[in-house]
Amino acid sequence: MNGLRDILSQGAQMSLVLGLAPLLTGFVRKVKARLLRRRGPPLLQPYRDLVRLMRKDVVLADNASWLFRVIPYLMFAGTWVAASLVPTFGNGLLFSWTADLIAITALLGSARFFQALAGMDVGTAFGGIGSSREVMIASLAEPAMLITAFSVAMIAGSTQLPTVAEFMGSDAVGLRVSLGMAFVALTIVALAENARIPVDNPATHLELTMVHEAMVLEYSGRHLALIDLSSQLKLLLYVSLIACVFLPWGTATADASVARLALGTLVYFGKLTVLGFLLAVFETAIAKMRVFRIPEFLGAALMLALLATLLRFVSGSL
Amino acid sequence: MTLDALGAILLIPTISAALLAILPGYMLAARLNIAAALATFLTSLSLFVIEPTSGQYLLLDDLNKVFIVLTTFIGFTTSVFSASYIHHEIETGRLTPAFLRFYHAMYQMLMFAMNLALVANNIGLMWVAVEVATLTTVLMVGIYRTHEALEAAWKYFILGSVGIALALFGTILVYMAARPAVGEGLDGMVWTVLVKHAAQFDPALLNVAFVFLLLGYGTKVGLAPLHAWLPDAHAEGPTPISAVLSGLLLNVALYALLRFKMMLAVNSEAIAPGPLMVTMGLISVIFAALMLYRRRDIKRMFAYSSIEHMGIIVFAFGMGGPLANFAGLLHMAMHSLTKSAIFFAVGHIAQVKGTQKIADIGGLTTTNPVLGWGLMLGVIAIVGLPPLGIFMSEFLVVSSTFARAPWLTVILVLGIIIALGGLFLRVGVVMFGEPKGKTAPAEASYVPMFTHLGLVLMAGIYLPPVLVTGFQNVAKLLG
Amino acid sequence: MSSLQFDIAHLLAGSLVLASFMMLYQDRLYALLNVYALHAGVLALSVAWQAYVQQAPHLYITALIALAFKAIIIPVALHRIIKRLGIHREIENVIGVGLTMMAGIGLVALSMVVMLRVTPGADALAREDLAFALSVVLLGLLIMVTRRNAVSQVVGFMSLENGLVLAATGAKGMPLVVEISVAFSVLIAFIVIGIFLFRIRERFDSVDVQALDRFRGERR
Amino acid sequence: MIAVALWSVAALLALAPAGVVLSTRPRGSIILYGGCLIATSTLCVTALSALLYSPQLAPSAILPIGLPWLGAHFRLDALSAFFLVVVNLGGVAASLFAIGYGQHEDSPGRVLPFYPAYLAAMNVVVLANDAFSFLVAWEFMSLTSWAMVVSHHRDAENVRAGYVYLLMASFGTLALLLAFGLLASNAGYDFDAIRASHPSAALTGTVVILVLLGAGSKAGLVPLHAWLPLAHPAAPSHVSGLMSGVMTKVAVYGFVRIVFDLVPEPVWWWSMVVLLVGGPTATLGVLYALMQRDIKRVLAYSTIENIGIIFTGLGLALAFKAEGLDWVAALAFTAAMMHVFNHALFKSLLFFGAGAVLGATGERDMEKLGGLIHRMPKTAFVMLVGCVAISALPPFNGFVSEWLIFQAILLSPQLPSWGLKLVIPAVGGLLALAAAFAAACFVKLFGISFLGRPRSDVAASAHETDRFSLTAMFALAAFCLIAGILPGLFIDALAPVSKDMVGNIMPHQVGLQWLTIVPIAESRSSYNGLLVFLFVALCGTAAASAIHRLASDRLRRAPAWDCGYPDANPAIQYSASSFSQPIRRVFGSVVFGAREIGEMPPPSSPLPARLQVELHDRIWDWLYAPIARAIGFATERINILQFLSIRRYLTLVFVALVVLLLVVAL
Repeated sequence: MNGLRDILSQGAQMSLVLGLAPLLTGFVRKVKARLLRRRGPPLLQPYRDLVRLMRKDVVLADNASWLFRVIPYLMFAGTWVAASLVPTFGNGLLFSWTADLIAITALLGSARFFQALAGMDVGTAFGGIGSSREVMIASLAEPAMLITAFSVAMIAGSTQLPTVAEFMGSDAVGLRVSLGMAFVALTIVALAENARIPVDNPATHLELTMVHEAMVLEYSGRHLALIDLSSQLKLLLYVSLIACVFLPWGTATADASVARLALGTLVYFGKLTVLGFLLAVFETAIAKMRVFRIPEFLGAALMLALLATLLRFVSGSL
Repeated sequence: MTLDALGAILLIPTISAALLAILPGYMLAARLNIAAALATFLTSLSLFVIEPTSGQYLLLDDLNKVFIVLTTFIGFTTSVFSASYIHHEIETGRLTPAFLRFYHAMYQMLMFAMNLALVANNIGLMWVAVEVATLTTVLMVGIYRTHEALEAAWKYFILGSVGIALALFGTILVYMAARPAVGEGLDGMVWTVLVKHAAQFDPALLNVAFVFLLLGYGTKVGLAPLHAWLPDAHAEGPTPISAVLSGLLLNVALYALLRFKMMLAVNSEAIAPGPLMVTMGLISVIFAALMLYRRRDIKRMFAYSSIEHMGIIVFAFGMGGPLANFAGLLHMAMHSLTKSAIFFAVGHIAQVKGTQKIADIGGLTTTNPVLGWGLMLGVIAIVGLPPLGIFMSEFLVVSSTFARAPWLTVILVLGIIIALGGLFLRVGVVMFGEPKGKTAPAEASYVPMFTHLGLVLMAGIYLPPVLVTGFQNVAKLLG
Repeated sequence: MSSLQFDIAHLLAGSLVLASFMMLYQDRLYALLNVYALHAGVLALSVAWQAYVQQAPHLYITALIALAFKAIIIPVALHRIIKRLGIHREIENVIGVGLTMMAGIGLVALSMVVMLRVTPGADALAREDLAFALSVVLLGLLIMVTRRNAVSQVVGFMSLENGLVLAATGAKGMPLVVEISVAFSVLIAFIVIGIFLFRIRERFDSVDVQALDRFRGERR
Repeated sequence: MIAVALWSVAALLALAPAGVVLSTRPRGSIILYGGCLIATSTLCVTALSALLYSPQLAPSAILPIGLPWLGAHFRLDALSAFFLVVVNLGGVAASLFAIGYGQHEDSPGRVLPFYPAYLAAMNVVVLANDAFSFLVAWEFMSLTSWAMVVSHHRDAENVRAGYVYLLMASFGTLALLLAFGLLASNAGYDFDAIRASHPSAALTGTVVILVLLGAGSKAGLVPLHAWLPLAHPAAPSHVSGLMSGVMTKVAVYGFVRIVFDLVPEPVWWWSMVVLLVGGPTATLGVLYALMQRDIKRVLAYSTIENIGIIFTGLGLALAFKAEGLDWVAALAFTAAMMHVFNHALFKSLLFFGAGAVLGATGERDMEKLGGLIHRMPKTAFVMLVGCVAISALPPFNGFVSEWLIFQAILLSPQLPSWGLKLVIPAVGGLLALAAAFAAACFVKLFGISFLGRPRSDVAASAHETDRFSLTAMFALAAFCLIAGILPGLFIDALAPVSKDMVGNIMPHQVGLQWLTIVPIAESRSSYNGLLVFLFVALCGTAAASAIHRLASDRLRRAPAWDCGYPDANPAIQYSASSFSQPIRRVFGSVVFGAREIGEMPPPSSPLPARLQVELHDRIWDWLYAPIARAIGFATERINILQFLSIRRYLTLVFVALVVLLLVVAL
């Protein structure tokens, strides 16, 4: 009985993230448009796009290999699993111990690995540009992410997100300078990883500025749909990650009552709204930077994260 | 003195020398040479079975037994090599039969002299033997009559004579030191008697004596800075003689030095010869190692490597202690075998390629695989790579001295690795890359070379107990 | 032995050192040869005296060899060679005579110091003799290394060897002395013949003038 | 048990001379490699059973060879058993691969005799139980591999590579020799005796430094790595695989055996040294790898990176062991050992793949490859697996070991010493960087050489490699996956090793629900490769089937879109060096002193625009070049002594005499 319940809640989690991801993107777009005094696309536009793409034929470049066709599914699956492992409405779900923070980072890493390969498969100049820039960004963003994970884990004494969330929720934490740094670092990483302004512009198709779009240039139809979906999942993942680590209040525990779970879900929606809004504001407020400014931006994140780990001893020894 | 094995190994060379001096026809002479050497070798082998009693003039003990056998053995193998070597020299007309008659006679004379030096129980006799050996080799080094050869011989001659003189002075001093203790007359020079009474000798005199002996015999050993004759003599003389020089004569001189070291080891007040030997050894190692890099003549290069190894050996004996001494003795034996094997290979290579210039030889492993890999194996052995014998001795030297004298040992190790770098730098050119020079197949006698290398390989893996016990006893005596 | 015998031996040995010094400041080849003849003569005398003192008749042979071979034959032969090969008559020193003399004195002092440390256990004559012999040897070497001229270098070597014989005879009852002196005479003969055969005019370094600046098998 | 091992080693040694004969026969190589295959698999099975069923037995044997009064001692304890498994797993794979690959070897006479001897040497190193046999085998290993490095000797580069290699190898051996000299000074050469002895702290400190020099130079720790990227690619590919995948592990074994086993309790500053070497090695190694365009050289440099990771793990183990936290030490040590195993797997795999490419195209230069995934699909597949595994991405094995090392790093706050408290997270940061770079590096390797369009005719006309090679590579790939999804088994198998070395073991893993691995406690951290793998597989297939059924599964082929102006010329594609250009821009100027010289002709002129990039190995410029210059200078100066006149030589003698007399007189 209990096992069934666990499986149910786990399944709920997976379908929840899958369902919410396009909505979040749509929401951010909408808010951005509003801030720019445009009406903007309807909230549900992303879903429509997805469905339309799904229906279309796939137009495959002549010398695209089998890998090119497999990669979208791999990316989607990896991202989806990663996203569903981050606590959203409830903690300590059945499989939440399958992978900890580091493993989640690595899962996203493998998704990116294949995406970069996909960019090079057809053998076009743009794919190459995209991939090489992507790995350059990743080679800084991923360590920053990991080190942030270190600092959080050293404070919370665990890399298990549920445990971290509980610890953060408890009042053992107090306000710590290293936590603040970790938060900033994580935000920067999130921006970079999701190809948001100022690192990359999801809306652009200006050849020389695009990174993420250049990689998926050759994709079409259902493949493109999956890739879009997985990037939306990624965005959701990061948002809910920040939510669960830095705003851990209100999440339910696994064995809580259904009502409690429902409440947790509502709280979660609330967090998403707030963070999504902030993201939109930030994106409209700031300008896209040149590709070779990005390393400095991310380097700052790296330094902050490292500082956070080191300062942890100072504050820890207080 | 009744004729026992000791007498025989002196007599056989003398007689055959006389025969060879009158015998025309070089083919026959070469065969006789081989036969005589073989006979000497077999007689020396008998020393392991029946030990003749040591008299006033000749003696046999653990120290020289092994070296007698080694010397006669290498004398034999070298004579085999020399047979095929001179055959080619005659064909190319570098030597005439007349010279060859002289050459063979001298070869046996040299054997006689070295055996005498090894078995002599009388330091005077030993000195005479070493002088005779020097003179004969001088004559053989100059045998090609080229400017370089004559010059090398002359250099060798002059430096050698000075060395001889110093050694003699040392010998006289030893006698003077011994006289109060053992009385006048012959006893004062009989080594066994000396070493028995060495404790009461006048230390100051002994010290001075050792200085002269070290320099005198050290000149023959080729320690830097007394080495000057050695490279040219090796490079310009006929290759069999280079083999004998490096393989045997250096050992004989070193052996003489060891005899006196034992004497000092007994006398407590005398200065320890260690520091002197260690210093000269290290100087030789570093010096020779650095000299290897700029060599252009392959024989001269290996001559310098001989200097380096003599340095290692002297260092080992200088440090003393059972392990180091054992290692020194082992290294002497291994170096003789290896270096002579190398010279066998080099001799044939120089004949095939018609030059000794490293720059003109290339890709040997392609053109003459057997010779090439033979020399390669020899070089691998000589730089002290396993599983060959020299690795064992170097292992023992370094590991047994490092804890006692860290910095000295570090210097030694540096020397070893610099030498390795130098040798492989040059040998790589000779062995690999596109073939250079003539690519005629070699009509060579590989047996001696590979016999030596086989022995060295065996020693690296398994040392026969008889050798071990003998060396260990000597190592104790050497203090 | 009586003090007189001792003094005479001492005197002879000392004069040998003196002769070495004389050789050290010669700058003409012929003069050098003559001094060397004198040197050998003194050696013969002292050896003979030792033979008489030690009642060792075989030493007389050594003395005889010294007299006949070294004091007469060799110098004459060298005179001939010099004439035959037309070798320069004057000797080029590497360093000035004055400096050479200073060095020589230093060497003598050194040998004295070295030898007098020896415990008087060995009898006085031996010690003195050895001290002188050592200084003669060192001076001989000094001559060899300070003269550029082949013949004078040979002469230096021969004087060095005289020192050895002096030491050998001074060592009372030393066996093989005669044999050794004979062997050495042979050696010297070799050298002299070598000079003649190889036409060595100027230096040891090269076996004839044309070969002076040949590369030694190594120059590129 | 040890008898079986020694007999198999003897068989290998016996194969060496046979190789000389076989090299002249047409199918000789097959026979020889087959023999090696049998011998190594016997060894592998023996060692495995020893490790799994009787680890505490540690049978030993003494042969009457080697040092006369000592004899050759051999011992098969858990550590040796584990490394035997690693060595011979590599050996089996390489031999199998070589049965196919070795047939198009142009000069078999230069490889066949040395190959079995090389395998034997590595086995003996691991088995040896006294200093002499250990060092003999150690140096013999270098020697035989050197012979194979120079096997293609007509290329001067290879000869030079061999020269540098042999020089560095002997340097390492001599360093170890000195270390053993110290250890033997009060115990003799037998390892058991050394274990029993109690040397002073200063002595052991020196020993550790010397061992770090000796084993480190063989393993390729920065700055002693210079030889590695030269030598490993020069050898035939299966040998390169062994050198990179296995021999470096033998070096690690040497370090572990001496530092963890022979010398008593560690001191914390040792670990400091090891960490400060290991971390930078990891990052620098992979940065260098990223800049290369020769496949095998990329792989060689990435070996340096992985060695850095392993040594970091060992450094952590030392630190925790020194501070008495042996349960964490067990974690770190096990992680390091797992990485040893994993790296042996995927590095061999990758080198074999490179060998297959080399055999098919004759090219090692990525700029001349491309599109191979169409012509060598199977090879491409296993290479992909290898690339993912070595980039430390789940669910493959590379990730597990790095994850464990990270877990150990996260426990550093428990250490009392402040130095370590602060250094270890920094090193963790370096490892994180290294992991990210590794991903970039292998995206480049696979993407440039296997994806895209062929950049040369040879690449266009390549063909799939032979059966044996494929079998070997697929087996290794399978191992990579298994080790990735069932790490618990391997952790438990390693328990006896860590018990012997650090005195404690990780918690028992097999039997936890869903085969999760839990290094310390469930609440702290856990990872389940199996579930991750299943989830990804399920979601992927589910999505695929759902979309194909519900939406559409139609597909059209068309020319590439490429923003509207596609270019038929393959040269338009990103090349290896252009791919790494952004990262070079970011790090290059600091690490390599990279300079980009571009010449842009004026718009009218027909000249092509050029861009050339200069990279410098700073360590080479700053460490090795000066030494070489110094030697050159010294030899130049001292060489005068060859040309003096006899009088001058006599002066030398004279001076020596006077000096010695003065010494005696005063």
